[in-house]
Amino acid sequence: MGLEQKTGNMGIVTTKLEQVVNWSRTGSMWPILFGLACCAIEMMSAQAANNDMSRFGMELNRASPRQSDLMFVAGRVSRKMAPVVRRLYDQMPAPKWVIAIGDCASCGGVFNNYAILQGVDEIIPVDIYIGGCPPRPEAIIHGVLTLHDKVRQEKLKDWA
Amino acid sequence: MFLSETTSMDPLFLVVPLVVFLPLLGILVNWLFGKRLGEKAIGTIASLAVGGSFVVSLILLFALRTDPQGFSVPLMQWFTVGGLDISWSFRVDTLSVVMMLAVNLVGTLIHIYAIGYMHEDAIHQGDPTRYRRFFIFMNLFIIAMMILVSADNFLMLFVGWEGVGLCSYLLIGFWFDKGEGGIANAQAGKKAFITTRIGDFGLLIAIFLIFWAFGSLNFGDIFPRVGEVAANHPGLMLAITLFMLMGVTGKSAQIPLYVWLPDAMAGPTPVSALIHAATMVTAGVYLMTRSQALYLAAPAAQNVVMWVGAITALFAAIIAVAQFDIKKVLAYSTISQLGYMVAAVGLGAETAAMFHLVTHAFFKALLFLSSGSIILSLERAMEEGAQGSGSHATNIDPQDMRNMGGLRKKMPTTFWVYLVGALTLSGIAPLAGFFSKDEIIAAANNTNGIIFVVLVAAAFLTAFYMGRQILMVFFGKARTKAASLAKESAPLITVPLIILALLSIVGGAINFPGWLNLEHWLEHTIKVHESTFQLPVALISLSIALIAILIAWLIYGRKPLAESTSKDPLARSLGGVFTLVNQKFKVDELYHFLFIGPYEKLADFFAHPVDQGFIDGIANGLGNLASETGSWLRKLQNGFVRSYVLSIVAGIVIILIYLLVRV
Amino acid sequence: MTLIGIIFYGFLAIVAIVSAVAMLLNRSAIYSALFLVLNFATIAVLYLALGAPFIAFTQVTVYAGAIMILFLFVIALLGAEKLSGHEPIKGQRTMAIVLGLIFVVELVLFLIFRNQGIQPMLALTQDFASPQKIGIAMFTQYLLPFEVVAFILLSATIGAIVLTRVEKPARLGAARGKK
Amino acid sequence: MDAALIWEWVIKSLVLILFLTVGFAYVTYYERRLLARIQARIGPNRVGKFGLLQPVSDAVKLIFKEEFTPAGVDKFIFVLAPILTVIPALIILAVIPWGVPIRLFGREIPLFISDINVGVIYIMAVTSISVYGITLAGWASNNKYALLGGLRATAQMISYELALGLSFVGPAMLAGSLSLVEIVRAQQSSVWYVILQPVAFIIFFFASIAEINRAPFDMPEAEQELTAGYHTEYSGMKFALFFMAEYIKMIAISVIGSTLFLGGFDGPFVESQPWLGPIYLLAKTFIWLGVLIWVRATWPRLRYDRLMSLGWKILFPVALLNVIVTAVVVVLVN
Amino acid sequence: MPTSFFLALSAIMFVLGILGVLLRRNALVIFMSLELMFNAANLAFVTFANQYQLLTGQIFVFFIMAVAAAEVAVGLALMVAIFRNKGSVDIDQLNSLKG
Amino acid sequence: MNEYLKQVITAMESRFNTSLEQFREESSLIVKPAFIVPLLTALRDEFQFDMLMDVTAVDYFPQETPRFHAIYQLYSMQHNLRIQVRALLDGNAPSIDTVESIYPSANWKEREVYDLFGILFVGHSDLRRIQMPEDWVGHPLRKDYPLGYEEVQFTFNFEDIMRNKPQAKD
Amino acid sequence: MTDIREVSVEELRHLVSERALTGETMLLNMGPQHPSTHGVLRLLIELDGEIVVNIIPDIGFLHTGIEKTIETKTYEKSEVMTDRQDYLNPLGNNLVYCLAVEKLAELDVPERAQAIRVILAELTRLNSHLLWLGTSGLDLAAMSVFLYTMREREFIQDIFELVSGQRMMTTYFRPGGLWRDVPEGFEKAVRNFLAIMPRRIKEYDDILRFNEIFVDRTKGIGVISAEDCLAYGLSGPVIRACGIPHDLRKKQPYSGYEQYDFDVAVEEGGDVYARYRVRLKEMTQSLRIIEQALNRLPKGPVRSNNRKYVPPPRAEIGVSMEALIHHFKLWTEGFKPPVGHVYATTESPRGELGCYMESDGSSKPYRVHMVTPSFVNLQALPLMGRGLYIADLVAIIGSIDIVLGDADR
Repeated sequence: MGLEQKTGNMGIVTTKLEQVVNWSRTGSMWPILFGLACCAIEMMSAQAANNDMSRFGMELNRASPRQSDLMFVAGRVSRKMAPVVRRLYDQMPAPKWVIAIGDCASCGGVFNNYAILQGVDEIIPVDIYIGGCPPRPEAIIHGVLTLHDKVRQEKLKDWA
Repeated sequence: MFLSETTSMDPLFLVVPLVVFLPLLGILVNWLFGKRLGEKAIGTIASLAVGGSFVVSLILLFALRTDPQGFSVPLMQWFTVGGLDISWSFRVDTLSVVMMLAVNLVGTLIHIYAIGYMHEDAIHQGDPTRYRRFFIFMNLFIIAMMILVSADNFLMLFVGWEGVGLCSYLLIGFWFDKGEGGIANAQAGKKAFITTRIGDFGLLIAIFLIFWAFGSLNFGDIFPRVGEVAANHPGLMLAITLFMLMGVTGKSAQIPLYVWLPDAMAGPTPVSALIHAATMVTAGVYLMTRSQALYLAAPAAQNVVMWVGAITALFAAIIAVAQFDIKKVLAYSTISQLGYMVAAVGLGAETAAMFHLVTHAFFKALLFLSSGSIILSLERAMEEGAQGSGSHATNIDPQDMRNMGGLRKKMPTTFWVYLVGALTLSGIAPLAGFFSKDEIIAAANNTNGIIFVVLVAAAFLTAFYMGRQILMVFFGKARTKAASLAKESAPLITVPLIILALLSIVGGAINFPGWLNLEHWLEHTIKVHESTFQLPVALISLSIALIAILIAWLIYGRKPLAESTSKDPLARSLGGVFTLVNQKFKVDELYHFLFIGPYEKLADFFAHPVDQGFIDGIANGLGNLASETGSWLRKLQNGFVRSYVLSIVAGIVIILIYLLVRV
Repeated sequence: MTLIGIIFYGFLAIVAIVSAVAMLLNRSAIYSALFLVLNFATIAVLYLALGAPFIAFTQVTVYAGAIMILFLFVIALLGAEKLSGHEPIKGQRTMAIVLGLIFVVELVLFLIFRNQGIQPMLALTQDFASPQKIGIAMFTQYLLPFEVVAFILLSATIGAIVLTRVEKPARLGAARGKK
Repeated sequence: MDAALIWEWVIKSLVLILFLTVGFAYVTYYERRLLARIQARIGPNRVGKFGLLQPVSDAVKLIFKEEFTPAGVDKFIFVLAPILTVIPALIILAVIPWGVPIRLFGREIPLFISDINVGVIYIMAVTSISVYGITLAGWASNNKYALLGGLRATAQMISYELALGLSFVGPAMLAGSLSLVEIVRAQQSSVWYVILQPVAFIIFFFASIAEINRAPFDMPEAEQELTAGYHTEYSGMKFALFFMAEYIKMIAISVIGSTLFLGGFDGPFVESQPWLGPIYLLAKTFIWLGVLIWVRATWPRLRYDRLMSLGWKILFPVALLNVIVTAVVVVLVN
Repeated sequence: MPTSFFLALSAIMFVLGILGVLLRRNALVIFMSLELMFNAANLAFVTFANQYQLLTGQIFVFFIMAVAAAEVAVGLALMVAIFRNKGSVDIDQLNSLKG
Repeated sequence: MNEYLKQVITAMESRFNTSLEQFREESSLIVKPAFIVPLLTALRDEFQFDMLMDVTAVDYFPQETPRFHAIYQLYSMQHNLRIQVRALLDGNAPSIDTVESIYPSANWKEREVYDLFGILFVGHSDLRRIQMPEDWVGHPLRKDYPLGYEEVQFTFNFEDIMRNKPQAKD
Repeated sequence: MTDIREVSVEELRHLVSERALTGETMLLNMGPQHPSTHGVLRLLIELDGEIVVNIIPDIGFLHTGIEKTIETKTYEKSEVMTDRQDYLNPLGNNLVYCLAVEKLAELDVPERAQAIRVILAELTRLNSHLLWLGTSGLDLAAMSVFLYTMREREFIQDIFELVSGQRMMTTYFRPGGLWRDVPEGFEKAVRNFLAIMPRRIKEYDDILRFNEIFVDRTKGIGVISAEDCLAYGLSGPVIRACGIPHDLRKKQPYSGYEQYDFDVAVEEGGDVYARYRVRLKEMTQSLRIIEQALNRLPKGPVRSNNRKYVPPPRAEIGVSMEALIHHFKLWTEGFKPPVGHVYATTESPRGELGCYMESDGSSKPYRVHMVTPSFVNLQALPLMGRGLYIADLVAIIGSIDIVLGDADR
């Protein structure tokens, strides 16, 4: 049952609410403290002094998935790790977003073999893919900003 | 003359409780923190505690110069039972301060000595952890002794009396797991304890009698009233003094209860010096001096005292001649000298007794400590030798004089101080012993010819056995390997010896005939007969001493013992007599036959038929009854806590009902 | 005492009794503990009303802040064990309830028949039970009990430490030796 | 008791709670900006002018986040715990004086909610019950990390409460009263107690950090060991309440510290210009908070056993000693 | 408001505490019931302190609290030790007192 | 070649009947699997080869028999020398004694070889898979195990692959 | 929260102590997603209260199948795989791979290429140590250090980008030399870095070494003895922290390390603090090596002239037919080294990094096996951590500086 049905068609009010909520979500997107491989290093770089993702209110890396909104899948996902990633994703409360950082997380990258998932989208839905092996911090920030754009488009009725 | 309850007391007197509390503080510090402090610190603290006591005694001395009649300083009420009102108060008068000074001075020096001595002794005996315990006991002894001498009533005195006995027991058995067969030391302690208890029993009866007669135990109440009480009950006074004498024979090792003292040498040497030569054993003399008033009222008792002392002096001196153990010689010498003092009290020359007590404390402590230094160096040498040769061939008795010889060169300091001590003891002018002993002999000369002869004979033997000892130990050549390896002791040990030697030399000054003043000093507390210096007597005793030394040299000096196993030259000439003397006239065996054997039989009778048969029967019957009842009641105990609680609640409910309907 | 006051205190009393009963009946030990905390809190408020602010806050600090937290700690440590409702002792329940009832009746009878001295509650001055007064009373009149309590606390502390100490193997060496 | 007095209380309480809730939000902002500065970063600056709307954004996001109650938790206690954590934090400041009394509408209005003669004990009581929330959260979560965090929190807070309480005793003895109003007044007439009671001040500083679980004493939520400690399983608003409690406690402890040791609202001209009082106290609080953040940026976390031994073997005995010495000095001086 | 009101409350709480001890088998809850009884007694003390205008009652409450704290410290330590041995806090399993 | 190494090799040759293989100044001792434990014990205790740097294997399927070589890389801290030991293992159920008791470091190394090659180490204390999930079938580094790659996406087969690719559901 | 499969105690009966079976001790699962396991390590920890009784590491969550994949690619193409193995030491991995190929094919490498290799390898070491310093500070909750070191890392990454166009996975070293010569400005950038770095290193040391809590948390923690180091085959800073001066750059020099003057960092104690000191000293030594190499940087070619193995310069292709043929052969078929097997080793920031390479004469390696220090060092973790507190465990994991990509491959 959607919120809209509860509130009825309030037109301008819901739109405003929608905007405010979406704005708040872009403004405080807390990532889960989770890195896999090479790309995790560049993810750290993106959060560190020179690039400083905290400007977007993103420095509160939560160690517990229960408190995070965003999952960076930074690096290759092996078949042994895949269930863990899925479980972490499941533990995150909605609304939640996933960014696949780097080629490996997006499509398997150079590792086309028995051990590596050919893209993390095999197990969890991905909102943004960032290319590069690994992508530069700037690219990661760009990915985040793109996600912000996407979030701003979300509609009240999609919230469930 | 006696206690004056005036309020114009010099405030300096108020420090007197410190003589007890400083050592107590030492004990507390060592007891609580000793484990962390290390040996040096423990010894220093203990010595400082006693030294502090000494300083306090000096302050009291100073205070007494202005108020010589003395005061009683009450500390607290102890207990009141019916008419008996005992307070815990300290008596500061000339007599007690003299004792305090002597005890604390000698005590301090011995404590310092013990820092070094016990370090080595503890290592030698293989249990360094007892180091701390030793000093705690020593301080405890000082406390007890201070209570004894500063007591203001007989009960407090008795507490101190028993306290020193306890410390003596503890310290004799200090190495309770060592000695012959692992129990000899413990046996010695037990012997000392039990023997003196017999004497204490007498003292206790004396105290009861005093209370009965005077209705008080305070010195201040008793002594002024001696005259009137003695007039009413002449026999009673005799009984009191004789029972008191019994206590004295125990504590001061007089015939017939002297037997414990030689065995008490099982304790570490500082203990022998402090307790069994200088201080505790003189408590009897002090007690009699303190109770002079009582003895003056019972001349017969005084006579007995005189004879006991004189015979002890001679008897012990004879035994000392035939001993080989260096400390045993000194022990018998101590008994003998104590005999002098007791005899002096019996002769009515209490000041002479006190004088000899003080000088004796100096030189006998000196002799014991020096012998300790010798024993230690022999032990050390034995250990070195054992390491060198890797065998136990060098395992000899380090106290046996036959195993020594030629130590003069090896241990020069010890030799010189020992010589001083020996000469003092022998009564060679102008050393301290000469004056004090001479005063006693002079008193005997004035009173009783036989006593005079006996005491002179004892003096002769004294000089002889001391000469024998010096010659056997220090002259000739080393008779064992250990003796040849012996080395001088550390300064921590020798410095107190030197100080004591100096005191032995100049100690006579405190009652130099016609010049000073111990007599005048004590006059404030006790009745004093003016003593006179009798030149002939002095000459006689001096020449006798010199002759004795000469004879000793003839026998032992010209041809020193060749081997440690060779026979004593005296034994060669005297044969069986020597052996008998060497075995102390078999007094111990006699006592065993007379008292201990029958006692054991009696005990056996009570143990088996009486206790096991009759008394146990009653007890077992009661037990069975209880167990029957219990096994029946047991059914209530189902083990569930909550059901017990239920019973309790039921009880409460019932009580409440009772309370409700009671009105 | 105004009507509001009576209602207020009546309400508090009911809360106290209900929470006590709830503590009694709850299966889960942790809930029991929480209800007991509630009970203590209401009692603390009653203390305030009775003119004992110092005792009231001490009640919160000591009972709620220390004692009950210890209970919670132990429950969390041991796991909240739920025991079966089975009663192993015969007649325990009946007897307990009967005795409890008699007890209540007795106490009520006491209040009714033997309450000669009991009067309405007194209004108290602000500094009847000020910390100063309590302190002075405690350190003069009741010094000995105070010392005794201090000693009891000390021995209890030592006892608790001794009881809970587990003999641990020497840390690194033993652990390594095992595997 | 007149109606105006009740209204006065209600209004003062509301103002205080409003201050705390808004203050808490901006303390988070303050912390993030200051931390970033210390770490050569910039900190949140995109949400609103200078990032000033960052707290609003966080709050709105958390409100609209899914409320998640994991399986296996004890539902009632799981919900109760965050509430129990926040309430003590909100009521603890009721006994703090914010300034000299002011005259308004013809009434003399004192700037505190209540001046009870056992104010310090009140603070102790409230801090001691604030541990419930954390313990219960750890227990109810049905998660080993949370349980460990909860147990750690309990042990830690009980241990440090002793030192904290003892550090109150020094100022109370100097002032001769347990009332905070009296303590501030006493400081006005002498000097600030940070000078007279430096030891108590230092003990208070450390014990209070431990009491509110801030770095370097943030054992119960030690990220590196216990992921998120006692609130591992919490999300959305319930988590926000824990977050809130932590920061409100930070404010509370800073205000209490400033009152006890830094003279409270005391400052130049405060007698003639009453409005300066609250401003002085706020300024002191602000500086105190800055120091707390600075400490977090600089110090590694203590190990758990070291934390306990610091509390029991150093702070507690030193605090006791301080109390004894203060008592002796007070007696001697009087 | 009569003082007997508080006394009645105290009495009821005391009886509830007794019932807790008698009925519950969980040692921890029994322990809590004991605390409840302590509190009932405390309440009576404070009431009487009010009644007679004497501080003695309050001071005794103080002492009771201290002793209760000591009792809890030892009791809970015992509980932990028992739990280590028996693996349970059921008081009825501790019946080795059975005669 | 190093004199000391020469000594070692001759000693081993005489005692364990090893043969020597040399390539690019590296020496490999080839040994029967039965001798591996005594050989390594001797190398460690008598010749100070105190570190086992690596245990690995090579699969010569299908060209050669025996199919597997188990390879041990040893290093001597004292002499700063390396030596390689190769044990030849039979094809179908390759197994060799564990050297865990000689070199504790062999524990994980052997687990890895077991995991990826399927060589059993007899007497190993904890022979579980280490790299692959526990329920994995097959031993990836064997030559007869496929690489398991997926086809690479290009424009022409993009649709095809996307259709077959598993897609996550929220 | 991330226990995938509930581990039954029965299953681990042979690994945990008796007390875990009775429930007296607690089994705690840490990872694979956990802030302090540095990636995807999973530890099963047996806890007695807060004290660690036993640790059972579980790795393989980043198993990438690199060795298998290499077997299907030519020698040149396989090198890409090695970068991504130890992703904090990509150039070091390249180096050991190239050394193995060069040994196998007996290729010679020009002087200039060797010097540049040394410079870049040491920069990689600094890069790796910087990240280690930051994250192990973070493990102890000293969060500021992390941000400072990440700031300095950017300088190094800029240099990598300058020479290869990539910030991390450069694949810059090639068999027989380098991909290409360094561009202009390389020397200036490195010198610039050399100028600021010593001060910064001192700064880190000041922040941590004079911090009571840091020293308290590290001294005497995670001690391992020298004997255990040998028995477990440990290497790198871990063994050097036990007082054993084992550094392959000195003992078995490669790439001309014997020409440079530097000290092997050694510390006594074998605890976390000693490892910290060793790495910090090593950073200073790396700066020394870089400076020397930069000062003597010879002119000349950066690739071997052996056309059988090394592609000719692009300019030559236009003028020489032979060059064109070589180029074509190399890029289509690859080179074919002789049959045989070699084992090459280097000193990576974590320890001995070896490469076992076997050729069957074809253009693809028959078998490549990387001997990786993280795998070896991680094995000693239970040894170091038993009997300590769980918080110490975090510090220990940080101090052995594992990279899971290196351990799992």
